[in-house]
Amino acid sequence: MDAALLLGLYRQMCLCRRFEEAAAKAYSQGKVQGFLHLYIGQEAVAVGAISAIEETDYIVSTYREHAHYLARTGDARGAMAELFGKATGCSGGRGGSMHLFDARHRFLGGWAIVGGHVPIAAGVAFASKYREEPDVTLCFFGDGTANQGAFHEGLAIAAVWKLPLVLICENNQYAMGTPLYRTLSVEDVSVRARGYPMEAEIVNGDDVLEMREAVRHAVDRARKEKLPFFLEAKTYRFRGHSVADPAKYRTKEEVQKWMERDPIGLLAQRIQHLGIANEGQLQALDEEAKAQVQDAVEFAEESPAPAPETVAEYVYA
Amino acid sequence: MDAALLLGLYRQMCLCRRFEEAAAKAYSQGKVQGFLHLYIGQEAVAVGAISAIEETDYIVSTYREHAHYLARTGDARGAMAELFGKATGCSGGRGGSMHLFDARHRFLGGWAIVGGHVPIAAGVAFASKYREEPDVTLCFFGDGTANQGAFHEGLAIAAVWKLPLVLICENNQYAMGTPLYRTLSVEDVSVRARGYPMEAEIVNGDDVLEMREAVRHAVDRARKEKLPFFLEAKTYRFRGHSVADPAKYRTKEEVQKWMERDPIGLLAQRIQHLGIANEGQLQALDEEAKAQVQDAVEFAEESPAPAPETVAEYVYA
Amino acid sequence: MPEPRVITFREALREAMVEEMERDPSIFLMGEEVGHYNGAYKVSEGMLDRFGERRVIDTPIAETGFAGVGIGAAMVGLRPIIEFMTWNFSLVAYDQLVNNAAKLRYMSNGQFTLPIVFRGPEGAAHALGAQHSQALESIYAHIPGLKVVVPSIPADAKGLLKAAIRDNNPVIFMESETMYSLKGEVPAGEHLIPLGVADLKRPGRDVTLVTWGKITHTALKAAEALAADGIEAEVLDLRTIRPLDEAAILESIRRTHRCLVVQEGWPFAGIAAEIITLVAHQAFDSLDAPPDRVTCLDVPMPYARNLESLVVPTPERVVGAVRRLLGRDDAPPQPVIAVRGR
Amino acid sequence: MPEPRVITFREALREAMVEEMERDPSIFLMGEEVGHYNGAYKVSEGMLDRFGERRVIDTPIAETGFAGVGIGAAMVGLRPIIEFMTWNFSLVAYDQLVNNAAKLRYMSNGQFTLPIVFRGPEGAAHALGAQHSQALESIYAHIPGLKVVVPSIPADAKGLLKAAIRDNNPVIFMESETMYSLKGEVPAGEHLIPLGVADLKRPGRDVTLVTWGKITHTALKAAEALAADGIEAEVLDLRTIRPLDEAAILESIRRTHRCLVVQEGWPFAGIAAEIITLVAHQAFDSLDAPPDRVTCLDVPMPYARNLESLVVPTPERVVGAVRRLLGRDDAPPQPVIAVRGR
Ligand SMILES: Cc1ncc(C[n+]2csc(CCOP(=O)(O)OP(=O)(O)O)c2C)c(N)n1
Ligand SMILES: Cc1ncc(C[n+]2csc(CCOP(=O)(O)OP(=O)(O)O)c2C)c(N)n1
Ligand SMILES: [Mg+2]
Ligand SMILES: [Mg+2]
Repeated sequence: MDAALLLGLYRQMCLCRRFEEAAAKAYSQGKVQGFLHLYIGQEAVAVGAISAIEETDYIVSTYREHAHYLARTGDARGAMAELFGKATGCSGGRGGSMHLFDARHRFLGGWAIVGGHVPIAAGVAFASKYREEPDVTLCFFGDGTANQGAFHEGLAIAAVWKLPLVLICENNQYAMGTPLYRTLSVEDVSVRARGYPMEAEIVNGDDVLEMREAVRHAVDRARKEKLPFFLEAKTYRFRGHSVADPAKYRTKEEVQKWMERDPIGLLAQRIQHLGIANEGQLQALDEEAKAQVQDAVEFAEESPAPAPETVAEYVYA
Repeated sequence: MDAALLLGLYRQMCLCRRFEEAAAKAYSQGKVQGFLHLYIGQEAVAVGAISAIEETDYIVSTYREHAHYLARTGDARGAMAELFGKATGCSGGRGGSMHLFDARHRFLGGWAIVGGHVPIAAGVAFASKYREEPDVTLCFFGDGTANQGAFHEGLAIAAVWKLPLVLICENNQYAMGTPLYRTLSVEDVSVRARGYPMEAEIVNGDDVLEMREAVRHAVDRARKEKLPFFLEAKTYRFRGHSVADPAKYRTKEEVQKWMERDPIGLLAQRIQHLGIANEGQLQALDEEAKAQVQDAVEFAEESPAPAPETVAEYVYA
Repeated sequence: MPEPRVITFREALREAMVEEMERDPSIFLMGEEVGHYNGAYKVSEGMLDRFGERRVIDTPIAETGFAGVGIGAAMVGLRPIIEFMTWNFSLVAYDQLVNNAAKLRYMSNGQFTLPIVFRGPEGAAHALGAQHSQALESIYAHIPGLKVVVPSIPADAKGLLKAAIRDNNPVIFMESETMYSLKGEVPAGEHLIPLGVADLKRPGRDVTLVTWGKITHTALKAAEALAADGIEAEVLDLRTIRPLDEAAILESIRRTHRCLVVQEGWPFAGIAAEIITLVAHQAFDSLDAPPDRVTCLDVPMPYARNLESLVVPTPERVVGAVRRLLGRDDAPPQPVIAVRGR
Repeated sequence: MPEPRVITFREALREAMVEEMERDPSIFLMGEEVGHYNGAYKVSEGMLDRFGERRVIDTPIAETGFAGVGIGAAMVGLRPIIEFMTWNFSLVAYDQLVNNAAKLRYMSNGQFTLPIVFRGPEGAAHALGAQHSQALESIYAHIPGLKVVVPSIPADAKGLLKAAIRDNNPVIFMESETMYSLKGEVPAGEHLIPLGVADLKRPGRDVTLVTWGKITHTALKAAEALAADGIEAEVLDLRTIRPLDEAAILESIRRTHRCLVVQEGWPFAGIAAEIITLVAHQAFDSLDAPPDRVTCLDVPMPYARNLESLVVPTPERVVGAVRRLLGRDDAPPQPVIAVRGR
């Protein structure tokens, strides 16, 4: 086991967790506004998946994308400033929490219409194939997305055109207040893949290493054979759908049960079990993450709002 | 074998065939306009399916719906007058070939946006379940429809809500000029049903009795267990996508091969083989159908066009 | 004579649905989170407990699917209320509304009526960004076969929603997140407001502010500020965009001789353009000044609050436009925001 | 100086695509039946043979899917031409164009440009019925972030399509089945017409007919008929709806003092309303008569030819409207078609 790798993953997951805790705090202070969808509890999915791909591979995500953005760019300042609606944000304060973009790092959003980004991800994969480039596209979406027409059309096209697209369904059991079973006729979202058909695999989304391995396999296949792959990551969001949601639709027991497999806790145990680091050293990494987030908050606080005279810029090129 | 039944089916298939031959002729004379999508070659699907259901069951179809309309209503006059754009048409001349409606006979269209009618059919089935009525809804669509978002959403909802809906995919091998294999990643459209999952069956759409049995089974199940069913009928359209299409994308041999299993010819052979009727008697039935169509054409010719002052009627109730 | 009580916009909408559903078992409510979650914005709170899962139905995230289900159910005699969590999400179902709902009756020669209401909030709330902040009445009012209703106060919300539910046509009913908690007097029990009738929310003689929905309150604030300055602005709340109460608009303009339309949506081919066209054509000679409009800036909605507040119409912008309309030499110049490609 | 030749509208469009694809390997054509079938209306005839399956791509019947694929491909530097078999079918992909294509650049703070053209025929052809006969520029031109082009002659079709393909924004490019065989002089080789520039198709002094696309020919026929009667109608072909050539419109109206907009689409909040609003606001004092419009009747399109011909604008209706505008006492009365709920 590569110690540096494990510690790096741990550090990243801490960054995601601390970032969102700080974002939630800033929201309660009115410094972050609009919708804020926290990823807390799902960190192993984004961090594990993105650790398995090349920097040149593309990422397309949803409105619950802070962790995907951080795992790809490490840029806590740009993300926090965006949440604060500042000119220094990764989308200049124009996008907000749901619309993080970083063209340079091939992080292609940040989309907030459920399923609408799946065909776009297929298009990015199409472009790689068109240009005979080796890049693979990762597309993240939720369990509730599997009933949306755009999801279907994206998969149908990826299947028939054999696009290098890895579809990662983050099955966190709920679409807003709706448990999966109420809107999906099957228990596993990956059953949907059978209709195209498309290779599919179910993975424990709370185990960052399992996630990493599964994505590595899927991406290799997509890269070499130019074939799409459907990964269903079983996970859970510890918080509400957005910070405005008290999540009363879940029992304490259920939440408790999942919190016991907190992906960060699981990784910490493994690291200590392997003797790679002790609690103190892990805490130090967490402190580092906290410091980086604190720095990001200060950066966001001190950054200027977008200049009013720019309000009509970037409507057209 | 019920002789009356077989002869009745034969008579109906002849009516559909002769109706469309007459429509094509009228089109060439400029009496029928717009798009005219012929069903010639597929008659066993509509006639077999609709012969298997109750008069109170609902039918929702596409722009290629003449035969479904005739099989349900027997009303050649109303259909032909509609194609002629006359006030006596089943849609008052406002709908045209693609939009035949007959509320009284529960024939609910006649829709021309690919896949758009699938959720509507699910809604009709929903209403039957809501009112605790025993009726089942039949929804006809083509092979090319299986990639459309509305198709997916209709199936997803029918599956999770357990709606009494029988989906009949008329796989005539082509979507316009495109052979199925070029746009579908699977050979059988019914594979799509696995993703929901939904009971599915492939049936020889050129055998009216096989079609009838399959639909009877599917409808019984839908009626009793309130469960959707996916039927894929393998068939072939002898003509182009519409009368404007020379269908150069198919080889003579291929068309020839399928014409040898002309559903009307197959049924005629079976009837004679069973000694139910001889060629002359079958010809008499065909003559009857021709006469009915001739009457319908004359009726359409003599009927008045819609009154100009009604142009703005029926926009709102 | 039902006696009025003060309740919220949200409660008024719920009351309308509950009363109608009590009256007619063929009415049901369907949408994302309308049942067990009691509504994303709590409009349908308590309705699942009251009517059960048969009539208050949580849907998958499949707008095309459940909009189509509503249309099919309405074809055979049910009276669906379809909730879009917000109208932004109706765009994935746009084809169902435009190609199916709006056209069925006409192309079936009147064999079918389609008694269906599509409702939910629209427009900007607070910092929801470009994909979640759209006022979309124009793209629906453009379509013959649809009716479009946009209430501004709780009493109208109840009376218009009850009328919409009883209407035998597809009705687009647009609300606003930011108004759900707005309180107002609302008659208990039977209270119906016919579709297509505008309401004079404030009389005035110097200029007519034609408006509707949430922005009515922006117009009213502006009218107040103008009054302090001796300018009497009339505020005409259309309430229904389609059918449009042309008579009420023309009657008012012929009295005030000045027309300013105040709307939230984008300007280009928006509702304001239709109203100005009506006025320019039918009341040309009674106009003392060119008709004008105050709208959202012609840009997608930015997230940053300081930018967002520049984009949405404000009382200040309305006041400035009125002063220009009245030729006040102290009027601020027309703000010029150059948008390339426009 | 390229010498002109007479080719069809269809050939002009093809020439534009072929020339641009020869010039730039990042351009590809994608849509239903564009390849092996050579195009539902043969616009792309021969292009598959010329460029192969890699660059001329037949799609499944999945408009949301391939519109989204185009957007994704454009995000990373390709320049897609997406063909909708007809614009009627774009309604199932409306969300992709409005919520994604139109907003990406703004909400990413300009990090992405989206060089993509969506093209295909729109409007009524002959007896295609309610779902297949829609002129839809209004619902696209309403959206900031999109450009909308609607050419009327082969030369403009080539020059504008080449410009649209080179434009770095999402461009909605609308053609017409009924014009594909229209012949006209078209410069060979390099021929570019900038987006946003109107073209005076016929000069006149008595009234300005503002129009675009296929209906330009209706306006020209009307102008001819009027000329026989001593009325000189100017025909201004906008060519591009967004960006709108406001200067050209105002310049003409200030000369003729009379404005009639002639469009195919529905009236309510249509493009004509936007143009009349512009004129009423910017040229109010130079108007000698209320601005008016001739449009489709405000109904879904009926199938029967006798009804269809009543719905679409005709030279006769344009002539009548002009005569009313000029106050000719022998002018026919404004036709009143009452549409309930409108
Ligand atoms: C087309 C559309 N419909 C509805 C919404 C509102 N909405 C936003 S997130 C969401 C739930 C999505 O659930 P899921 O796909 O499981 O993702 P998760 O939020 O659990 O990560 C809904 C209904 C939307 N944004 N887009
Ligand atoms: C959404 C949409 N896209 C495209 C079209 C144009 N179109 C009409 S029929 C057709 C082919 C449909 O093929 P299939 O589903 O196999 O039915 P078939 O015509 O073979 O009966 C197409 C592309 C349409 N009507 N609607
Ligand atoms: Mg989820
Ligand atoms: Mg087919």
